[in-house]
Amino acid sequence: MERDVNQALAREFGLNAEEYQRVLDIMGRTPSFTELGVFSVMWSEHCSYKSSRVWLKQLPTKAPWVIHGPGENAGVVAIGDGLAAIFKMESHNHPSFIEPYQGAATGVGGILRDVFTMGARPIANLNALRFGSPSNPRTRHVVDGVVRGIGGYGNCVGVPTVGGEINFHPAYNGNPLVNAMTVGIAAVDKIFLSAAAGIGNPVIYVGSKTGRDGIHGATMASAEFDANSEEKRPTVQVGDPFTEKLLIEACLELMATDAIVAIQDMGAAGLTSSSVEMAGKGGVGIELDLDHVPARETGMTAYEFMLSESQERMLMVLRPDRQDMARAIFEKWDLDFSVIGTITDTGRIVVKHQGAIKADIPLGPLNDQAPLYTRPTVETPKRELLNAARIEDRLGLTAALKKLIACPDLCSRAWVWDQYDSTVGGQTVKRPGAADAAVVKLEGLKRGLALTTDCTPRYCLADPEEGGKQAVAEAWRNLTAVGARPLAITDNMNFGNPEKPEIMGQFAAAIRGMTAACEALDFPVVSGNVSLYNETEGKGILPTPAIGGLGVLEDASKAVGIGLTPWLDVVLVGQTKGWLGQSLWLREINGSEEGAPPPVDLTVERTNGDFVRARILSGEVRACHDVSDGGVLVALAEMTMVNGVGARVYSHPREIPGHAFWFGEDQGRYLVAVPDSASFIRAAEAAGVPAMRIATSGGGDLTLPDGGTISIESLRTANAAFFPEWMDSNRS
Amino acid sequence: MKATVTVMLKNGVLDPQGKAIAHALGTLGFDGVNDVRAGKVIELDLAESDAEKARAQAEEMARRLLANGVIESFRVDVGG
Amino acid sequence: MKATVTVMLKNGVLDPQGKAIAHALGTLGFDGVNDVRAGKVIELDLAESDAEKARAQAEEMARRLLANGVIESFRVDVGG
Amino acid sequence: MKPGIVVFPGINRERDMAIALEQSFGEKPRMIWHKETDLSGIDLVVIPGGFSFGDYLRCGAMAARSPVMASIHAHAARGGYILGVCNGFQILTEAGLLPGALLRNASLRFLSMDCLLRVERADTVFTRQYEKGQTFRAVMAHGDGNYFADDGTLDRLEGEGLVAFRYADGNRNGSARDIAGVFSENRRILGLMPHPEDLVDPLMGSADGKPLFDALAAA
Ligand SMILES: Nc1ncnc2c1ncn2[C@@H]1O[C@H](COP(=O)(O)OP(=O)(O)O)[C@@H](O)[C@H]1O
Ligand SMILES: [Mg+2]
Repeated sequence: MERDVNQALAREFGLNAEEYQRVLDIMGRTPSFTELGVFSVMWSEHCSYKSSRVWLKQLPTKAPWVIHGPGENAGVVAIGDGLAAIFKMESHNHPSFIEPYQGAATGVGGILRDVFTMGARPIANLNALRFGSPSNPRTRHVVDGVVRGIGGYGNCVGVPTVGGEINFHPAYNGNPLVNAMTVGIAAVDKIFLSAAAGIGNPVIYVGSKTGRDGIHGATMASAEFDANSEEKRPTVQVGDPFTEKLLIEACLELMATDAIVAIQDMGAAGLTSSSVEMAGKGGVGIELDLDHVPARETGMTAYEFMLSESQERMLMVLRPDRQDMARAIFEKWDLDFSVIGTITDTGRIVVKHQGAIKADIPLGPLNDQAPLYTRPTVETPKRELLNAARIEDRLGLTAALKKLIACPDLCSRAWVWDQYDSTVGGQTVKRPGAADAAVVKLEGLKRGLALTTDCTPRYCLADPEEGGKQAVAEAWRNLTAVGARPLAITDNMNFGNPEKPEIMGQFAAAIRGMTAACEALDFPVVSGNVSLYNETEGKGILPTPAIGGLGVLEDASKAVGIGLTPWLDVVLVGQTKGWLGQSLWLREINGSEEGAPPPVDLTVERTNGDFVRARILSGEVRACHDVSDGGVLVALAEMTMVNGVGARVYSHPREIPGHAFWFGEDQGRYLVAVPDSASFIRAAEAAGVPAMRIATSGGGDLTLPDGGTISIESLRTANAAFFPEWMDSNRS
Repeated sequence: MKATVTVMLKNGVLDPQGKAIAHALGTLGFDGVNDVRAGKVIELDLAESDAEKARAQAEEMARRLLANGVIESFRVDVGG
Repeated sequence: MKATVTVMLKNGVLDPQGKAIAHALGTLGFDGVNDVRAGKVIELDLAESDAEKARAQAEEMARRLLANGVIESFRVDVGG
Repeated sequence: MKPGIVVFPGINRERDMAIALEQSFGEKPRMIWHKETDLSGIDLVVIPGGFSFGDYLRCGAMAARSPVMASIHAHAARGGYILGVCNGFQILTEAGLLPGALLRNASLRFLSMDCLLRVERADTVFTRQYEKGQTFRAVMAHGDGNYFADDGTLDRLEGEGLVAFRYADGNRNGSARDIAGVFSENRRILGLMPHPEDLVDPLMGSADGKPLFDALAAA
């Protein structure tokens, strides 16, 4: 129930003394309990980006094809044919640890709403996941729940889950990362924004009823739990994908009319953030009467209504003369529709409940005077450059390849994507596992989108700046490898406690690296999300700036996959020096996580990628795979396993040790399968791009230069084993 | 000894299934349905023949596996 | 009046969920679990205050919607 | 033959089905909202896949009791054609228009992957453009596709030639006798779990599902 408002309560709500003083100054009086709740969630890390904003501002966000960059519910880019792609990635890390299934499911639901609230029909979902060590007993439970939750929600709403990534590392034992991305399509002239307008216009609540779910979720996401916070733990939100599906269809039906003035999903901090942001952006005021908010439970207070994070709800401002028509649409879809307020000219948010005014706050200062911190940073010390020649290869190529291809970070993810409906919609051209990026065609058109998520957290830990750069470059490379023109990215910055200078240093460095890559590659950031305080018992996660990339193919039928077919030459594009620092070979075979990660030369990256893309679009390339984790030999093995077509591998250049050449993780490289390597290599030379033939496809074996032979069947078996054996082993 | 563990969502946790069932009953013309909650039931056939011991076993199973304490509560009945 | 409809798979219909639970209980070290059956429970809060009428209503709901007679059987309890 | 697609709340493969039907029939199918009851002019009722009513309670249970179902029963009684795919198959069994039921997959996991279906008979309006014994690719995407009927019913289905398709490359969901699809007694109603409508264009990996729709369009 309501308690006395004072500094102690403010602290409990996550506001420090200085922030509370600012509240007092703005209000000119002691705020009410509800008002303090509103300030505390709006000024939480999650909603205000108080630690990260100064850094995020550095990211490049503009390009001729960008329609809306950061600041809206999702980013919007023009993709041709009068259409726009609308996309964003968002984290649900903390809830997914508490309740993996529901945490992940509601994560998917939340990001879908950010996209369809702008008028887009969602056409694809992706997810970037990081889990603890497989040997940690809790990891299995978390993986099982998260995968089921993503499938349970995505499959039911009927949006295909077409891609993503998974890493394991003990640093995520107590803090897994669940980052979900949605991509939608809308006409460029039919994009809906959240800025409220029109004094006297009705404010409408639609969707599910409000319960006491997740109250203070936004502030909780910005702090750690202590021993006796169990009681205060927010009620876990349960996702209702069926209602979400109805909400998508009803909103899109209404969006086809001219009824909507502004619309915004109710995400973190629910009714508070949606109403404050809509009115704030529109420079108007808003008055809400909570008596009209559909409630699932009895006796809810104004504070609870304003802070509830119940799922599957939206807030809209409508043209008054279209209200009845809008109501009919929502009633047809059996969804609640209620007028809960009006737009005013006061510049204030006024909240009424049971005849009393429970909150009355000036929106200007609430938004503009939100805290903003330039927190102290400390640079991550540079790591030593490893000399590959000094690192002994005790295992040999054949055994190392077998071991690598079976390890948790490189094994097949089929067990996961087999639980995700990747074909609903009937437009999926490249499904999970088929290509470096997923390819989804646009209904009725030749055009297609390429989609990927990327980040290599072990590089980011060793050197956050190179790691940030590499994450963006790898996303760009993956889009290029299917033949797509990369357009823009969304990002999800997952880091530890920003109050620690070394963590804030990681954040700042990652932003620097990302900025450099975005600029060099013409690959701006159009949306994103920040998740801080990812710590347990004082130990932070690996810095994880997950990147979601989007590219376009004018003709989706030109997309290439990674699968080899017989009698092709496999050409390695890009320069190989044999970089073993932070490689998976070093970790899995040598048991060490040492050295500096491979640097990314952005000029070379661009030259190589532009060359490869042009060759794919000319029709000459039959298969293409970027070289990343595990190096060239792992990439080649992955190409053979898709269709069960083997390859004979040639010798490597003498000046580089074999293990470094075949397993090194130098950047900016691709394997390309072509019928005629001679003409391809001539063209590469002319373009200033290093290229060499490394293998010829055919047969059912992979024959290695050291004389070793592995059947593709046995490679597949080794590659497929980990997930089913780990997850389903004790089911008969 | 038979033990029956009934697992329901805790009060306050959204029950989308119950909500949909209530709606469907309404469509079928059943009036006077105030509320519907959907849950799970797990019938255990235990070797234990002492009722109180069987209950204790079933409760332990519910806590450790059958119910998800974050969102669900459970009840155990023994007999039969 | 509260009515509880318990829906179980008929004998002879394979119950993979029950089997999986039995197996998981074994893995957790619970011995003496002879058999496990998994089912559903639907708690109805009915406006009807007469127990027998409430039971009849709930049975009708079970027959028409809550259970599928091809694979499931049901039981109704009233009270509370 | 004039097709219509029934849309229940929560259905999500109605667009896929419309694309496949339009490709074969040369015109857009009529979309029928589940509260409509007038099916006049429709020769082929198609119930697509998805999660009608969220698959809450039991897959297809609530849809099978929707207002439109009375008209669909009447359509069946008149000897009309009905195709139910995935959730559509579940709905048809729940409605008693096809025998048996679809239980949770034996693995208790959702299964999303291609599978091969064997054509059990090629003398029906649905399967005329396949050969008996031929296998074709279809997409499986379901959590409850484990076909169940009692032994007497299964024997009768097999005896009367009412099994439409069987899984030919492994029984992943646990279906009785590998059954992936069944006909009604008059062979004018077909229900199957995998999706032929998602493979009607080589760009998506295969056009193996197209003959089914072409056959219906030619009828
Ligand atoms: N790391 C980031 N990079 C770029 N933009 C970001 C980042 N984090 C957040 N944003 C942008 O800030 C805005 C607010 O994000 P968020 O609070 O996640 O939205 P919502 O209220 O929909 O959850 C969005 O426009 C989002 O794209
Ligand atoms: Mg939003």
